Amino acid sequence: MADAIAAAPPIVRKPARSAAERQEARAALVLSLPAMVLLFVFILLPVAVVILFAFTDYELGYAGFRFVGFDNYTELFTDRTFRRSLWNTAVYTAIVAPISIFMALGLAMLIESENIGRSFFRTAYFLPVASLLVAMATVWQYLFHPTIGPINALLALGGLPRPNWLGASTSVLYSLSIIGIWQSVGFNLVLFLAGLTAIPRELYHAAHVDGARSAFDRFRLVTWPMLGPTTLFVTTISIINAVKVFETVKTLTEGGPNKASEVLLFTIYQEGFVYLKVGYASAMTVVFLIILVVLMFLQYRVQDKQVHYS
Amino acid sequence: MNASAFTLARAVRLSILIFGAAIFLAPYVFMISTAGKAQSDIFSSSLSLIPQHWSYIQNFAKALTRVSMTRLLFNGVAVCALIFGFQVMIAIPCAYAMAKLKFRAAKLMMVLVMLGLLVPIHATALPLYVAFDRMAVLNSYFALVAPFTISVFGIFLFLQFFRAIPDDLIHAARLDGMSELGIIGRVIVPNAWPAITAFAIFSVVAHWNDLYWPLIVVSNQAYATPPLGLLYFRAAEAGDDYGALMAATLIITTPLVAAFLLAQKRFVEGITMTGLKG
Amino acid sequence: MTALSLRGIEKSFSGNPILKGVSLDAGPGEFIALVGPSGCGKSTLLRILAGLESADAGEIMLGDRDLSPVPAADRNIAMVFQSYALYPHLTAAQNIAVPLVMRKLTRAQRLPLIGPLMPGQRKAVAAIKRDVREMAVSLKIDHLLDRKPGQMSGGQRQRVALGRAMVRRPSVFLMDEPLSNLDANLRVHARGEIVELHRRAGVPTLYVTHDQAEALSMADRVAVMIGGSLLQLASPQVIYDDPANIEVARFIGQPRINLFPSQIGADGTIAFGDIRVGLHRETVAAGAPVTIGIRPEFIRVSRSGQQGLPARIDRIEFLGSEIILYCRLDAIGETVVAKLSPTEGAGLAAGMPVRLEFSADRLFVFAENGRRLPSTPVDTATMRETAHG
Amino acid sequence: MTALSLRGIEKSFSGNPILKGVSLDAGPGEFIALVGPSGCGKSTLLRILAGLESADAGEIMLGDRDLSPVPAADRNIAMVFQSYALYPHLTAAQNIAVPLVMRKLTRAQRLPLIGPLMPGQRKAVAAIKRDVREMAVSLKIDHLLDRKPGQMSGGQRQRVALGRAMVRRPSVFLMDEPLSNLDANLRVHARGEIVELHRRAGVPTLYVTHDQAEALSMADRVAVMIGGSLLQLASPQVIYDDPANIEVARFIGQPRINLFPSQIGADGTIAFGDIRVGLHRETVAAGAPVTIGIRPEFIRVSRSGQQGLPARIDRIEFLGSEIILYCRLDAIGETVVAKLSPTEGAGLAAGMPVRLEFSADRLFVFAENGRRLPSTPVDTATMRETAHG
Amino acid sequence: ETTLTVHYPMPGFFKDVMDTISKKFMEENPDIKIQFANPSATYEEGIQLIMRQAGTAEMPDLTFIGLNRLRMVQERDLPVDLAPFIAKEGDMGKLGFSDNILKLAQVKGKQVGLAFATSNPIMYYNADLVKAAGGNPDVPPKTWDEVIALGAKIKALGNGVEGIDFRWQGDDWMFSALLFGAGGQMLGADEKSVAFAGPEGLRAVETLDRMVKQGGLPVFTAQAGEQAFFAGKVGIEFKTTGGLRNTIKSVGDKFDLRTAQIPLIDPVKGKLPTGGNAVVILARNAEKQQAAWKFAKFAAGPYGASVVVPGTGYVPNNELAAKSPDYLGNFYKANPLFVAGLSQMDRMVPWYAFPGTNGVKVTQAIVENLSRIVEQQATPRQALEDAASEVKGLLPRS
Ligand SMILES: Nc1ncnc2c1ncn2[C@@H]1O[C@H](COP(=O)(O)OP(=O)(O)OP(=O)(O)O)[C@@H](O)[C@H]1O
Ligand SMILES: Nc1ncnc2c1ncn2[C@@H]1O[C@H](COP(=O)(O)OP(=O)(O)OP(=O)(O)O)[C@@H](O)[C@H]1O
Ligand SMILES: O=P(O)(O)OC[C@H](O)CO
Ligand SMILES: [Mg+2]
Ligand SMILES: [Mg+2]
Repeated sequence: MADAIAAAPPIVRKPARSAAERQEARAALVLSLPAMVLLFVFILLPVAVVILFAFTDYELGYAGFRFVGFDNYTELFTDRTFRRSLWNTAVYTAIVAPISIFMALGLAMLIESENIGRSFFRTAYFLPVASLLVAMATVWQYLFHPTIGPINALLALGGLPRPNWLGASTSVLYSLSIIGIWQSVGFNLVLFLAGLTAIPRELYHAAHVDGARSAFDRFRLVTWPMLGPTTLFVTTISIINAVKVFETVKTLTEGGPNKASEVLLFTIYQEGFVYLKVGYASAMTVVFLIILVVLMFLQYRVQDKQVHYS
Repeated sequence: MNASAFTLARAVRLSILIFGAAIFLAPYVFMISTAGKAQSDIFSSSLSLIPQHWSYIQNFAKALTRVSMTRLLFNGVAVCALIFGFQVMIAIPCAYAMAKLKFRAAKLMMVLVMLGLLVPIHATALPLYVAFDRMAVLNSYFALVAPFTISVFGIFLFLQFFRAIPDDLIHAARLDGMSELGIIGRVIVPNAWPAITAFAIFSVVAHWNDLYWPLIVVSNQAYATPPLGLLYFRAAEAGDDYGALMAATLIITTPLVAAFLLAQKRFVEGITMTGLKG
Repeated sequence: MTALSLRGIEKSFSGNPILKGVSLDAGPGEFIALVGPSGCGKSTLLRILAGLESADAGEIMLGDRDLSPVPAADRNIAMVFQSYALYPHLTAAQNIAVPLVMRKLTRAQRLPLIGPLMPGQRKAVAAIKRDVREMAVSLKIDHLLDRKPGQMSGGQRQRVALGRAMVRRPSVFLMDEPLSNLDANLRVHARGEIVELHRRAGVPTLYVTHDQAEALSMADRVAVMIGGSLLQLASPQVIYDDPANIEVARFIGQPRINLFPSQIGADGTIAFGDIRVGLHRETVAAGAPVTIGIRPEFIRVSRSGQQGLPARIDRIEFLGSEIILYCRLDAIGETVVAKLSPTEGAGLAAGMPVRLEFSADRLFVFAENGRRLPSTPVDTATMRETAHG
Repeated sequence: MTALSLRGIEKSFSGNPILKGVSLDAGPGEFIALVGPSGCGKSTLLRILAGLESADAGEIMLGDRDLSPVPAADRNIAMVFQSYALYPHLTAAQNIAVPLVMRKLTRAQRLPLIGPLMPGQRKAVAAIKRDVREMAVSLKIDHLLDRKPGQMSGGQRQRVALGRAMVRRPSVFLMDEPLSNLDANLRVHARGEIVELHRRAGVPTLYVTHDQAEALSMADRVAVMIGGSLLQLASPQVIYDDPANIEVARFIGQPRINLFPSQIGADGTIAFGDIRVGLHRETVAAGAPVTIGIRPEFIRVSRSGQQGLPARIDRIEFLGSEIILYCRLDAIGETVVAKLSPTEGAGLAAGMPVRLEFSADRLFVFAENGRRLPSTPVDTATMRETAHG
Repeated sequence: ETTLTVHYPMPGFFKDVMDTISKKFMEENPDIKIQFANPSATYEEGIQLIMRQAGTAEMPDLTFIGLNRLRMVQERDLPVDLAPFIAKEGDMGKLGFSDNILKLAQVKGKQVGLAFATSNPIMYYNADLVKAAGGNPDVPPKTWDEVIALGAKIKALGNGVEGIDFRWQGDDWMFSALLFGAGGQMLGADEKSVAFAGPEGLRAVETLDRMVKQGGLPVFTAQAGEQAFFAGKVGIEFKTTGGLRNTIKSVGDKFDLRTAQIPLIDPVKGKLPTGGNAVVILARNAEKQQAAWKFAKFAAGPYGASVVVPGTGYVPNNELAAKSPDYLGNFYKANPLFVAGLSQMDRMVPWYAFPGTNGVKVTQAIVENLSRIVEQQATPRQALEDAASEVKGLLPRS
């Protein structure tokens, strides 16, 4: 018996793992430290302040404030504007995010499979991203003008009805969505173009040989799955950007008419900076963040499971 | 494989692209045409793209002389360069660690990054403004740059791209004696050029065009960025003179378009993972 | 059952000519092994054939159909890539199934959600599954079917790549070193499977390999490509025993053929040691330099005796079932490599003096430009007599 | 000059044990070939050694330094990856230079613009360039130095990967099938270069290969790994001529060893045809089933004569310098594979009746659990006499 | 030497004006230096900026605040009380500051600023369209009925021409023009009850409703309406006289632009809201306050007014400036378009500023309900009642 024990291989411990892994973890922490410190200072800390504000009646311009517990939150529940704003934001996002993603993907594929005018097309679709909205808002104002606007002029030529794009509460959200799509397609396009370069050519060759005759087959077989990480990124960012829509609303419609284009960030801005009720706006911000964090995290987790990395 | 042959599919493809481009460019046609119009020319009932009174010279002269364009462009370049430099220096190592190294905090960091993505600058502007005021750093490049040195967008973007780089490549680099920073500089970055270029484009465009934050922290014209300048210009000189406004917009947008034209070549010469078998 | 024929295929990369007019005919159901030094353009040729790369010149015919304008996906060619080119996001089973799915299911049946609702889809999918499994079993990867390429060893990936090509019934098979990462036993097994499949399918097959045993044992004909040209295309036996060219002789045969410089004697024969060969049907000037070649397995080594050339053993290499001897000829200082069976090699050691006997009827003679000069042994005894006489 | 030692390395992937306690010692400057069937864990073992993967259990020592806590970058191990893992953005020259640049230049000297201004940088860079070129020349890729991996053939890439590992002076060499994509001549050449380098460097080397000739000819010792365990670690001669195990015998040797079921006779010997072997130092019950093995090269084939077992030729495989015969034994119907030299094989054809003679002293006997049972031939004449007597 | 930091909104209107005034001021007061902070685009953004900067080193010494937002600033106790300065000055009337004018910038009796630019709503019209529609451009409509009838005729011209643009968007100012014009009030005297939902209010919203139904008032965004008018596609436009200069520039010679008084629903009791802004002193240090007062007085004084009026279209906030030929006496003769605003000065009453912290929200609620009328989604009565109950809920409770 004793012999058997003595003969047993002497090593069963596993120092290899912990030591090497500790080393790796340390390197990882060092590499991410600057980012995390800045993230803390410039994002988390201010957010903490916002959370704190949400429990006060702080108003801009007043020196002091009172803690009011959850009053701001209870008020929020009955706030018609906030609910309207949530709904509008959801509708806007539901239109802009998917269309801008698929349009960008389609355009990216078309541009890449075309060998003339690539630079031109890339630039043409990207231009809206590079443009200053303050100026472009004016342009859109004009394009969408119900009487002197070129869009309606064209529609009139075709004998079609001429909507009151930004003026009517029935159409304003869709008009803003059109501008939103116009703005974000180029953005997503650039990301997809970058993503496409990482796909090994060999896989397309294999797909050809395997009989993927149509471009669509090759897309299904190679491009789409290999673009997974990019698509996940684009989806996440598109949703976030759509939810954060603000500037077009601010410059073009001020949330109107009759709250028809009231969106979350605009409402928060309005409450905080126009009505100056920082405490209440903070509570809105907190709710806004909670909803989004939950949503995004679910989206990310679900989609990430289906994505193939390297 | 015969991409140059003119087929029906190609005709369809080209027409879609051209049609789409026409729509996307329509606002610019209007913009360029407006930049050449006198104020009384702009809003008229006739759909004329050709200015009636040719006012390009006046409008551009106005845009170039009434605000200090060189100063604005210099500030824009300086601010964007500083922001971009810091962002990549800080985001790339972090994204690399999250994508390719095993450590426990990675999950938590992912949550923080997602949270960071969601927080709009509008929400944090006030506390940051107050803090910057207390530190007496308003009206400085520091105030313009500091809050953007961390780009959660960048971290997330790089994270997604780095994850596609084969592990074997990193393993080979380790065996060749590279430190983790060496791997980032010599292996990750060269193989993620398209992503970095895309990020560069976004970062530069976003901060070149940012109006919200400069408006808050800058009240001294010496630190004004191009859009802020444009705003003063519009406010001060143009009012509702859209012609001059469009001229100014063209002036500050052109550098971006030029930069994009240069950068987008990076997408053509994309990296393909041909060094590996299997 | 159609034949494949390549005519004058040319290709250069950025000005470097890689293929310099390759022509080749493969009969219906013929198995051709394509061998050649690394970088000579074998993969390029296969890729051109598959339609993945376009040739600068030349013509590819399958039966009497010109393949040049046919896109790769429609050529119905199965190919094993040297780099495998597996779809990293698909499991082994899915990888193998791809060509079947692409060809056996209609476009509608392939759609993600609607597909399964299409008539006949279930049956077709079940049939594909069965085929994939059968294929996997025959390549011994059936336990890996649910793994993705990233979770497999090199050899396992290679077998998946092979399975993906073999599962189909194409009109041409192209295989680019499909067994390079397999161990010997598995390789023999896979060889058998490939030959079997090829026999059943009866389509022209081009098989690139660096393993000469593979090339010689599997192929109906072997094509030797060196420096962008096809130097010889013949049956294994002919390639080995009757090389057209010094380059072919040097390339085929392991260990490499022994080559010695020599020249044509005044009497038109060539002497090497105590043997002498004459040329037929050749008019080569006396004194012209030639090269003599003899393969290592045709050298007999004896420890004593008077026959053969004296030499000294430099080094002995043990290869299990055979032994390689490196000897230095006492007379001319050249190194000679001989291959012996373990039995023959028993008792030999480095440094030992030996005598090397060459079989005169196995001697090759090559002209200065590398062309093989057909030769026959000349009875030395007779020769000597005539000389004396 | 330090020895490498692995103790009880274990590793599983998602619950599947892949390495089941591998222990191995490589002396300073020892060259060990690691062979085993595809998927047995060879690459995994190398990766653990290199520090790229962590073992679940076990210990790695280099000299008396425990490598476990040392990160991969500091282990100073050179490795050729099975997948090459070349940097796709660097030229061949740059790829090969990387390990030198990393080790020979200071951090400052490596900086892009400032680097060249640093003292000594130019000289160091020139030295590196020289080393890289030398390496490239020896691997015959000097004409490719400015190409990126994407513009090279498979074999060329593999040589760059090999060059990158060989250009350094590491404390351990790990090579994972570094020559699998090279043609025979180049392979022999590269083999020579590796052996030469190894001799000069004098560091422990682990070399994974599927080419048995490579393993047997290059290695000081061969490690046979099957099913996650190291079955035998011994010199090539011993591995081949004295396998410890039926699995080792079956794995090593090409064509594969012939195995026949048998059993121990009442007299404790084992009979096979007209030969008979006895066991030493073994107590195996009479009647116990055993397996008899004989390698193909130890079977003599005669067309006539009375010696040996009658058989019929099934199939003949031509491999150039040798001929493989597949025969069926008339008596038991088993297939026997024999390996002949071309001379011996001349005149044989499928369908011919032949007689097969087995060398009794080359017979292996394996117990039911696979363990080799040392045996000696028993003179059948004597036996018969005693039996009769 | 003292340096004053001055902040002002809407530089499109005021940049030139401010530059001219400050230049002149510095010439007259070499010991004081004026330096401008970045101007804000709108009144609201200006207030935001001030609120944010309150108490920080960035806070300007002077700012210009919309008249209806003075109350909000005062509630945060930001403006310096000007009463002591006025007391020291003695007779403000001498400088052209009548009591009426001083009152415009008082909150609950406290003098928080000096009105700088004042405006009232006027009618702009396109004489060419009026003529085409069969009207007489020299006799502009005097009552809302006439306006509506004329609008209908203009609309009937077709070709995308609209009858009326009424700038109801943005704030409650133009609603006030209708309400006050009918003799109505926003809130009761106690500031706790809503008064605009009475009969005057009803007539006001009904007038708007009729403009939509009969007068050819389409749903326009603020800019769209203005742009359409510039383009000659709208017959009659109602908006502040402050936009006159800009309108003249944008119209150019496309058509014959005219202005006239805005009709009053009740010509007798009817009043009009005063738009515009007041200069407010924020400086905390006495020396600066002294200098700031000098500047405020100068800017709001006759010289200032004589610069503001021609440059913008605002009406003079200073009686001296309006009458004295040294300042604007001759200007109006030469520029008849500017006369409409001037001629309504006697009807100007303060733009009502709502009490409590929800002031801005209240105006927003009113605008939203107006939009329901313009979009014809609610009857005038219904919209008015909803507005009343919403506003009631937003008023301070105690
Ligand atoms: N990430 C992984 N997840 C699960 N199983 C894995 C993973 N990586 C490797 N394996 C399995 O581990 C076993 C050993 O793999 P390894 O690559 O070490 O084999 P190998 O001996 O090098 O084979 P080959 O000769 O084919 O290269 C294989 O069966 C493989 O399928
Ligand atoms: N994209 C390219 N650009 C330039 N040269 C190339 C390119 N692709 C291949 N080559 C060159 O063409 C030659 C032929 O390549 P190919 O891959 O056909 O060789 P191969 O015969 O398959 O070699 P191996 O046996 O090593 O796989 C090689 O010398 C290679 O360097
Ligand atoms: O522009 P003002 O100063 O005349 O104010 C008028 C209101 O803002 C119009 O809604
Ligand atoms: Mg190849
Ligand atoms: Mg392996």
